[in-house]
Amino acid sequence: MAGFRLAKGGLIDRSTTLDFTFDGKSFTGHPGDTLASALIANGVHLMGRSFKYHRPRGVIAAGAAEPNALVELRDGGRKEANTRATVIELYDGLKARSQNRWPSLNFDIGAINSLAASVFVAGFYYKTFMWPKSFWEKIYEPLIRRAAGLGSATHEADPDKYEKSYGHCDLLVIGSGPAGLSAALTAGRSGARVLLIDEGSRLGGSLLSENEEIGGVTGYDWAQAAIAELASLANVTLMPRTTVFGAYDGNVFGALERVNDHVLAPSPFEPRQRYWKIMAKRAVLAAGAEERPIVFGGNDVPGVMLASAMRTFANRYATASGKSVVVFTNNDSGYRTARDLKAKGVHVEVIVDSRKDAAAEAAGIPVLKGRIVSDATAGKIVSGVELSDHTHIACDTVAMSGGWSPVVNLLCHKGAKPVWNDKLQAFLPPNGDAQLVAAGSANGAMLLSEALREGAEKAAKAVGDLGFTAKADVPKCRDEAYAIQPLWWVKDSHGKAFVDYQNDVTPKDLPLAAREGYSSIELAKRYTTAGMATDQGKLGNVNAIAILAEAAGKSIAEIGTTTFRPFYTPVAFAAFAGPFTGHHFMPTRKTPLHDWAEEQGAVFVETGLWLRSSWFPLPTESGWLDPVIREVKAAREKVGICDVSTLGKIDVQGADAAEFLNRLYCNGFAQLDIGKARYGLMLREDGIVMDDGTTSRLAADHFFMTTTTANAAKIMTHMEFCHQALWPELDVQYVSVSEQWAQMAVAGPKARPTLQKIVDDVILDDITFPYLAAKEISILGGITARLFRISFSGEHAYELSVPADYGNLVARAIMQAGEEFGITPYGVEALSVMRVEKGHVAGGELNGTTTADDLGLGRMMSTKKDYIGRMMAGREGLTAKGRQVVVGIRPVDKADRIRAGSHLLKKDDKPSLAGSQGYITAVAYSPTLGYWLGLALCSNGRQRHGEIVKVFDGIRNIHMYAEICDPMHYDKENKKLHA
Amino acid sequence: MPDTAIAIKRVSALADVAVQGRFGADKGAPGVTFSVRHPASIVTVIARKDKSEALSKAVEAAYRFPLPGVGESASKSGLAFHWCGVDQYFAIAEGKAEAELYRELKTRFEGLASCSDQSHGRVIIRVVGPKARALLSKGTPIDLHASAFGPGKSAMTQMAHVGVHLIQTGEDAFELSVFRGFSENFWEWLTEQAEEYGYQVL
Amino acid sequence: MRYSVFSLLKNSFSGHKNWAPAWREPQPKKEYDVIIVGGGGHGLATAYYLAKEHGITNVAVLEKGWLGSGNIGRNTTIIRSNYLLVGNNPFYEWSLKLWEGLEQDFNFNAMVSQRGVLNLYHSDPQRDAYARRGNAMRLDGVDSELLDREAVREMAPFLSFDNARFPIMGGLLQRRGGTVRHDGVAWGYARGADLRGVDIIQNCEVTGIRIENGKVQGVETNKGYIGCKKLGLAAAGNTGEVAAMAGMKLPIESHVLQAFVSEGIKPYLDTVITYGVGHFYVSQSDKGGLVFGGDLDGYNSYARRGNMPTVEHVIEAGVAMIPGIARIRVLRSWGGIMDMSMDGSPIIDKTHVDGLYLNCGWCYGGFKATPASGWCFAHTIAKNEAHALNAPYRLDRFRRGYMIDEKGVGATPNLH
Amino acid sequence: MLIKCPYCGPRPSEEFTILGDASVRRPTSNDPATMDQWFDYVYLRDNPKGRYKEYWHHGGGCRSWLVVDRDTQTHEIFGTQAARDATLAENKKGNS
Ligand SMILES: Cc1cc2nc3c(=O)[nH]c(=O)nc-3n(C[C@H](O)[C@H](O)[C@H](O)COP(=O)(O)OP(=O)(O)OC[C@H]3O[C@@H](n4cnc5c(N)ncnc54)[C@H](O)[C@@H]3O)c2cc1C
Ligand SMILES: NC(=O)c1ccc[n+]([C@@H]2O[C@H](COP(=O)([O-])OP(=O)(O)OC[C@H]3O[C@@H](n4cnc5c(N)ncnc54)[C@H](O)[C@@H]3O)[C@@H](O)[C@H]2O)c1
Ligand SMILES: Cc1cc2nc3c(=O)[nH]c(=O)nc-3n(C[C@H](O)[C@H](O)[C@H](O)COP(=O)(O)O)c2cc1C
Ligand SMILES: [Zn+2]
Repeated sequence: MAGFRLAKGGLIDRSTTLDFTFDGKSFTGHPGDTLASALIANGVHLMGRSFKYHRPRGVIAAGAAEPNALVELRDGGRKEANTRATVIELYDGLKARSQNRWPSLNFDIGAINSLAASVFVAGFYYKTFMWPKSFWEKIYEPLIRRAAGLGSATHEADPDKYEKSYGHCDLLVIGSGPAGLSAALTAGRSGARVLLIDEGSRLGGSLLSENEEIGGVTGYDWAQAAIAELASLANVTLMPRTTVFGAYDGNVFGALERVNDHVLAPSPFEPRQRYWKIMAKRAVLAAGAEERPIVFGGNDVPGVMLASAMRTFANRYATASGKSVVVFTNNDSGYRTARDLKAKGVHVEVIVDSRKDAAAEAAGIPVLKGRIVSDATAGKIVSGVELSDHTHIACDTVAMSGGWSPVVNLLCHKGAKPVWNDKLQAFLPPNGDAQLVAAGSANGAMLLSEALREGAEKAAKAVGDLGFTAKADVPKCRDEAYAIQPLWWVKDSHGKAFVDYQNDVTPKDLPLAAREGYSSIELAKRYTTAGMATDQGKLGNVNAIAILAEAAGKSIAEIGTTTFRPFYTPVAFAAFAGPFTGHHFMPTRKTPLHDWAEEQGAVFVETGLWLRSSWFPLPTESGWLDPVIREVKAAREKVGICDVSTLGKIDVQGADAAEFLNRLYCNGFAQLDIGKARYGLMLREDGIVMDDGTTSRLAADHFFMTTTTANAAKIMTHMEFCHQALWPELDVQYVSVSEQWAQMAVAGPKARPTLQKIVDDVILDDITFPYLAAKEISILGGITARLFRISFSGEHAYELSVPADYGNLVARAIMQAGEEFGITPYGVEALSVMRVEKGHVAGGELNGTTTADDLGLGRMMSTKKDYIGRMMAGREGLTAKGRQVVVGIRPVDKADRIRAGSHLLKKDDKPSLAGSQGYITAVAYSPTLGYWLGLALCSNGRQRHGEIVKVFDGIRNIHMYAEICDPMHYDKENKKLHA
Repeated sequence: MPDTAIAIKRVSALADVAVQGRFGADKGAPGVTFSVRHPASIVTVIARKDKSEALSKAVEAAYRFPLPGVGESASKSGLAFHWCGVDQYFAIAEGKAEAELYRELKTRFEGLASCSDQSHGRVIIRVVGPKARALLSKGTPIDLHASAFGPGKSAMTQMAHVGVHLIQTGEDAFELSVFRGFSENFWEWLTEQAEEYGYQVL
Repeated sequence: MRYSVFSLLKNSFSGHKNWAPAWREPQPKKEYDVIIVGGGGHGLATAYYLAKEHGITNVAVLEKGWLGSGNIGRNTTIIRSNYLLVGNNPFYEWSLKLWEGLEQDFNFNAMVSQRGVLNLYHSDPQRDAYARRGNAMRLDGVDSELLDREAVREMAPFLSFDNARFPIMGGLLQRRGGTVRHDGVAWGYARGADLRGVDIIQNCEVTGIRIENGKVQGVETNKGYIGCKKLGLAAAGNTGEVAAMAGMKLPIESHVLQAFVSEGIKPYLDTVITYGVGHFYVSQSDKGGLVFGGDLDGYNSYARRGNMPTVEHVIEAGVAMIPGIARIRVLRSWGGIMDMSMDGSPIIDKTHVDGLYLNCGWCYGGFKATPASGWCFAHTIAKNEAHALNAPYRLDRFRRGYMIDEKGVGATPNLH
Repeated sequence: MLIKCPYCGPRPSEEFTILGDASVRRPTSNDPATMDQWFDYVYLRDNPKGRYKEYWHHGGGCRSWLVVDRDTQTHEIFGTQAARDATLAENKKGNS
């Protein structure tokens, strides 16, 4: 069917033709069309099916509020479900499919649900599907789930890019209709920084859709001139195709810019959408008002539309929604539609006005006053209307207007409730937000002159507050009167009427909810699902409130609205994620030895944000165990080198540096000699161990602290807190130098001769460089370095820090120097094996619930000074006998492999969590000892060395016996350390 | 003494990453140009307790400009002090080896400030061009409009989940410094965001 | 009237005009044996079990808003019993057992759906931690499975296995975990309690607690004074305020947690999945929306709404976990106020005031606890002593140093 | 939410982390008799609905700890102060 495209007028470009398909069928349209207008122009009215009853549905609205005409758009990774046909701009090659129907949109089996409509009332599922019990998950729920949802989404990744950006302005103007343009002009002319945002593809708001006159020209021309002037002002930024979706604390707004949704695919280098965080000093909400449907029988049949939508389709999109129109209204604005359509040559049969004393101008169109449409009669499309006095009028389209609701959403996102106004029969914005005010019909100013004036005045006031001088200069215009008498629900209709279209909520559902006790609007919403669909009740909520009010015997004001929440219109996940997807989800941090490690064939592992070398397989090795065994052996027997640059490093200076450390660590640091390192333990204020590390004294007032990799940032923040908030009187300065220093451990019997070859002018013997020596030296002929004789591996070992830009080169130099000794790079796996062999505690034991004593470090807790955590550490529960403490663990049968995460049970106990004696925190295959061994936290463990326990690893179904032992599995006398 | 043949020189973390050339949209002049400022000498200078005024005087005596105020930079003859926290500054020098700058400041301000060499710890990226501001606004919440920021400003902020020291050096010219370990990732983000404008790496 | 398909059919013939209200709207009596403050899940469940298990029916539940307007009505509906510590595991497992028979018990379909809860792990230490947790569960006969990468891929092939910043290495699965229709729980308990004689009084805000000689006398409300012999506080996020009326300062802070739902789509994912390296968990509701959430906003709050940084943070993690989710649209976000305790575990206990009982500290995991919490609290109130299941949830455990800290982050409520 | 850092100016909350109640004071004595004060300091919170002073850390900026005066019900912020200044002022009060 053709002939719905008006011959002239409208904001479409007839010189260009765009091809598109809907459900596989080809159509054409023009630039300036939306998918909805192009479909209507092609005579397609049936665009979707409803949620529950699969009712055939067409377009109701012309913009963001559309609940019915939702389609699946695009293909592959770009497929989107539930796109509103009314807002998607037509582009060449557009492919859309209808959804929630089977086998086809025209013939949808699901429509038989309608037959059971008398059972499928609000909340029926809460009362049924309970017997037999097992049927719910096996049969009922899967059925319900398949029926639920609308469009189907893809599991493929999206090929498009997304961006984020921050915006700043003095005045944010949301909406570019007469109120918004007037606001932007006023503020823009004052010199204030203005951001004018509108979700439409073009600026102008209702002026694009209406026949109005401003300042002697058409509203459209006035808008064009205003936009041109705004575009010429350097202090004004215009953002069409952008929706402000949320208002947040501090006058921060979230907005979504649809940079490339109006094309088939974004051009290379451009994002599809951009997510904006806008910090506005002031904001004016000029979001307009939304027309309401009237609830009567068949008010959902394709061909029944909002009067204003029909006007928009005619005036803006040059599309007649039908050939013969009945207007049904309770206010003046229905007349506008009738007149505009008539002027466009569309036949308007009659205006049915529920008001007896209506006084609006009908331009010769017959008016039936005080009459009511009870039903739209229809097959799949309207064939006529029946009035409540049984008069039948033939028509193919019904334009309805139930009055207007200001779009107050953003004003209510911070919790304020809108206020009912009897005269306008609408909820108006709440007062009280000085930084965000409404203007124009968003503020209930339904006349054009008021919109222009309010826009200018509110903007002038807002920028005036900020110190700009603005003049509210308001053009003259002609007003259309707006008067309304409420009519919510035509009770004597025969057919099904709908309050919430998408969720198929009928006006009978609301009184039922009230009768059953769900009489607060919030309970009724949840029980009936009114307002919970993708349109969030933009059209239906006020009708629902009014119907519920009547059923509950309360006023509309008493019932009030449900809570307005972000998002004004739904926002794609990808837009919030922006560029931080895939491997860019979080930043990757590389150590200064990364290139060297890569050369050595390292396999990297994610440790927090860092990439660390976990092991260095030779080409001949497969798996991880072989290289790790080889690396451990090399470090134990010859010499190994390991990248430990990820340790947190903090330079601590100042007259009170020693005192500061003394308060942070539970052990003493005041007496540490210059040139010496000490192992330190920090507690949290609640007495639990927070972190450990080695800290060295480089000068009386200068320390070099290290932290664990995992806690580096946390410790820095903790120190800042302790200094700034607790002890600002201390003269101490500290700064993270983690990234300044590349740090490597060189360990093994041949560590000393290896390093000796690269250091300048130091003899690395036990006299100048004894165990725990820590000195600033130079290496390789002048590179500043710090050398520490400390050991995590238990071997005679050093840690060497060099400035990071030299890291790779120094590592290579050490490799060269150690070549003759068989130097081998080792990774964090080998490091971990050696620390487990030596019983050194790490992440698995420092797990946020262990005390110093649990870790076997109780004697480090000084009794001579105050330090963080001292008092709380003394509580009964933290010092109780029977706490789980660190022990060693090894399998009884040395061929067995124990695994971390296994629990320990008394040898003859049956499994029970209460009977768990503890669990294994870390394991390693010890090439040194030739079996798997580990550390565990075990109740009363220090008294139980030698006891055989049952290892419970039910989740992997592995069970064995193991022996509790000293955590120090290897070289108990620390001979190798001091060798 | 070393008996090794490896030539020791500073290697930037972005040495293999910041490849010269023109990238992204290729119409018209590039919206921004990037360059890595390396080798740079950077020292964190933190005034000791109650010594900020004395420190400022000492800086002025030595370099003939006072310490910058909160959120500002001050410089002369290739040495700049940038505010980067309470009583805390990045001293950045051109043409002076890193160890040299560190020793100089440490000796000069003995008892007045604590100095830590950061020359290797941070990577400085220069961003210049008409789109520099728009580009940086994709990362920093700081208002970079001329009425709020401008040449001579210095701020600590966060971009793309990474801490950034941001200074403006000219009308359309900025410098960003980030921790070395993040620099490669940050570079990837920054250049990708510049694709729509077209960018040149110098 | 019992709910069933028969009663539904019968009523459909009479135009659904004859349904009895699910609960009455009574005026408060002068005095009750027990008053429960808070008509959320825990308060209503407490009243239900007081009546059902202990025969105490002269009970009122006072709710300052509408029924279920608190966290019961705004959570992400995840239930599970995959806890680690001795104090928690038996309690949550008991709760799961109660969920499993709940709907038949209170004759209301709350859509308990044991679709499984899958926690992903991304590193060896995380796998070990999950092994420890899974083993803790198995020790008490609770179901748990440790899946490797391939097994996870089989269950959820759409997760980000390629090009991920943090590779998915496997997951801990509890098949008996799942989701429950949140509102249905409140309504089911309310109806069940009402049928047994409990007065549920909405729009009744408790503004004061009257205590004489160390014993509770009653409460001041906006509907006047109401006397009681025993008073149970189950005010969740508002506990600080209510407890202060009895002169108590608690180891609790109120924080806002946001949650989200997407537009409805056809079945997209089956199980509840939680990300191991970002704050994101998701399930699909029976209506088709993806219901998801993440971490707290972090600042103390009594406003039931949050801010954008958390929205971004959660959704970045979401797309990182499920790349295909990109074009699905997020429909609505909201917030609830969490009673975050100092060790992340709840408090169900008597107090220093005779007849005053405390139920709080649920952090953001108290929905799954609803049945057991009500059951244990009812026991504690009725018998004036804790049941073995809630004995570890003593109020004095902080002072004495017996914290139950699953996350190991200590006395920092916003980190639990 | 915007926090006005006394040094960096208004910045969005994503640059900050929050620790919590800034009205509590760390006791100075290690005498066992002061255990109640310690317990109070570490564990008990007024948790008010309304105006509240709390610690925020400008970790994404100048790294200052701030005391933010904020309403927990409206999220309105009345003022911010550097924690070091707040503590020094408090110490002075205590000493005089
Ligand atoms: C976004 C979000 C997601 C969550 N997700 C999960 C999840 O997936 N799984 C899970 O297990 N848990 C989850 N939770 C936590 C869970 O919802 C809560 O822990 C639990 O609901 C709290 O118990 P409740 O139901 O009794 O609380 P509420 O429903 O909050 O009940 C407390 C009631 O007390 C009332 N009240 C307060 N003060 C007074 C007064 N003075 N007088 C009268 N009445 C008063 C309140 O109005 C409220 O209705 C989530 C919470 C939120 C907010
Ligand atoms: N009787 C009637 O027909 C009737 C009723 C009410 C209003 N009106 C007329 O409508 C006009 C109203 O002017 P106005 O300026 O107040 O509103 P408007 O409707 O002209 O403009 C509002 C604009 O705000 C945009 N918008 C809404 N929410 C947005 C968001 N969250 N983000 C971005 N953009 C958003 C819309 O796209 C629209 O362009 C007046 O001329 C008035 O007379 C007529
Ligand atoms: C599990 C769950 C699913 C929800 N699904 C929807 C939904 O499909 N549509 C909708 O509008 N809101 C949905 N909501 C959100 C509610 O509308 C509401 O925002 C939430 O319960 C908090 O209440 P409030 O916004 O009235 O404060 C859902 C909430 C929950 C907890
Ligand atoms: Zn700051």
